[in-house]
Amino acid sequence: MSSDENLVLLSIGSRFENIELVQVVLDDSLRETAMDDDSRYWVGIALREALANAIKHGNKEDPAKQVEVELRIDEEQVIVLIQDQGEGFDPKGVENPLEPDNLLKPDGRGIFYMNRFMDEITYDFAPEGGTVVKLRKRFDSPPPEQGD
Amino acid sequence: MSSDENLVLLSIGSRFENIELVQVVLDDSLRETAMDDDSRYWVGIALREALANAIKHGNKEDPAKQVEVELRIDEEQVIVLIQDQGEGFDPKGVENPLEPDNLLKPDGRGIFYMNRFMDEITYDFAPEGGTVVKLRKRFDSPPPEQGD
Amino acid sequence: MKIATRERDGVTILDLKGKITIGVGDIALRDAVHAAVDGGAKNILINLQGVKTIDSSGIGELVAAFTTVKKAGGALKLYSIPSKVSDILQITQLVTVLDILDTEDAAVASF
Amino acid sequence: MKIATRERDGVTILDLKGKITIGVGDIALRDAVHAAVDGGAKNILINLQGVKTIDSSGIGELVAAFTTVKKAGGALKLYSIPSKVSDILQITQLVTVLDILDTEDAAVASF
Ligand SMILES: Nc1ncnc2c1ncn2[C@@H]1O[C@H](COP(=O)(O)OP(=O)(O)O)[C@@H](O)[C@H]1O
Ligand SMILES: Nc1ncnc2c1ncn2[C@@H]1O[C@H](COP(=O)(O)OP(=O)(O)O)[C@@H](O)[C@H]1O
Repeated sequence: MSSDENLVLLSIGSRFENIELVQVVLDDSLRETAMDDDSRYWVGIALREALANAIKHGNKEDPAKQVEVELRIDEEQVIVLIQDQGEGFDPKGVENPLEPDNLLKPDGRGIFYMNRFMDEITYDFAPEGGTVVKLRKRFDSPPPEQGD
Repeated sequence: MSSDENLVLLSIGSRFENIELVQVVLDDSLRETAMDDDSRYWVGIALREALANAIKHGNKEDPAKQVEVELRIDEEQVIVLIQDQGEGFDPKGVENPLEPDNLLKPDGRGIFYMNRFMDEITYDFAPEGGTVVKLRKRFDSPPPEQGD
Repeated sequence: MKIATRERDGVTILDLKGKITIGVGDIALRDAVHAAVDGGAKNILINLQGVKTIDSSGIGELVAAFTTVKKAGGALKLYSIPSKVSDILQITQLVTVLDILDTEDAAVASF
Repeated sequence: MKIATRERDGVTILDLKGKITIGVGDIALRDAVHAAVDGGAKNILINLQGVKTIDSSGIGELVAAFTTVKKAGGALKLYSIPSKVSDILQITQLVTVLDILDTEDAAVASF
């Protein structure tokens, strides 16, 4: 680890209330960086979505199962890794919520948000089970444009 | 782990700024418990002292060394474990900051605060090195009295 | 999240305050909308002025509310959208399908 | 933590705002006191009204400031102590050794 990097690890029980805690830690950590306020807000939303998926789809809201979060902030960017203990899924199978048929569906927008608000999102599936989603955002990349 | 317990683990690089993050997580977590506002404030101060000691005396402010925090909240109490990677010390050798000779010393009040604000504080020293301090406070125990 | 329900000119207004996010806010919203519909409300407005954060579950709950009220023969509209919520409604293209108005006066008059 | 330095009737007043805690607030306080002393200030007041949190390093810095100013032939006093800070000064028994006043008027008049 380079010495100008700040590493924070968090592990939370799978309760939706705990999303708040992690978001506050990220928000506080980013406040001292060059990231603008808008981007910080949207990165926070992307993090919420990743945590919600880990808790809901991954750990199926079992409070005894933990979600692990790794927060890496250096001078240029923030990287967040979120890992659950679930069975994984096929990201290619996820539908586009902007399709006319999907527009009025109550769910299916979480990964879309993450893609929209981050520079990069990648999924990895640990051999021993568990989904790892990696979110990355540079401090100098522009906030997401609205609409299409 | 009993299912009504909420477990949060945190690991921070040894920077004083990171104390804030952990304190916010504890504060947010305790807000939903039966602990009164005053006690929550003082528990937060005790936590700050334990983290400051782990960062300063334990890890000697080396940002590559992590401080590990374990937060356990159930219906009755909060338990916080703070572990550093330092060389340990002899808690019996710590002086009483209320002694007349110590009253105007600029340091030596951290452990005294922890004792004052928590129901219990215990030190453990891992065989592989590192100090573990355990702080415990029941939600129904009274806030610390002032003065002597 | 806090929701207050009130009436104005035969329109049921839900004033939302706080975060509409997974696990708490979204459920509170669902319950409030169902309570209004069960109570016979046809014309329902959601005042989003006090909402600073909405995640995809919150957005999903707004969409579900829209559909629920429509199916019950009524209409649900949104007004006083804070800028961050407005951004989200743009990004998700829900501006094209939901009924959105600027002010409470305009919203009440629109039924 | 923010510190503003001002003068009133020959007294140097430091208005503290925020957290006096390890690593930031404590150092800012030390620097401000040293700057005042180096600038020739003898009578120094610390206004703690805006301070909501002080840890043992912050308290230590207050004590160090008291001693520094005394050694330089001056006097340092505190006033407008918020209740949590006051509790700490009681618990540490520093009320018995530091000079503490209620209001700014009383503090300025005390020199
Ligand atoms: N961590 C995860 N573990 C298992 N499945 C997941 C995970 N994250 C996402 N998924 C799958 O991807 C789908 C789409 O996720 P998302 O876009 O966030 O929408 P939503 O959560 O509203 O369904 C989910 O319905 C789920 O099937
Ligand atoms: N985690 C730790 N690792 C090593 N030494 C420690 C640790 N915590 C406390 N100490 C020792 O105990 C002493 C007293 O600590 P404390 O009461 O917090 O006051 P202070 O930190 O102001 O010296 C410290 O000066 C240090 O020598």
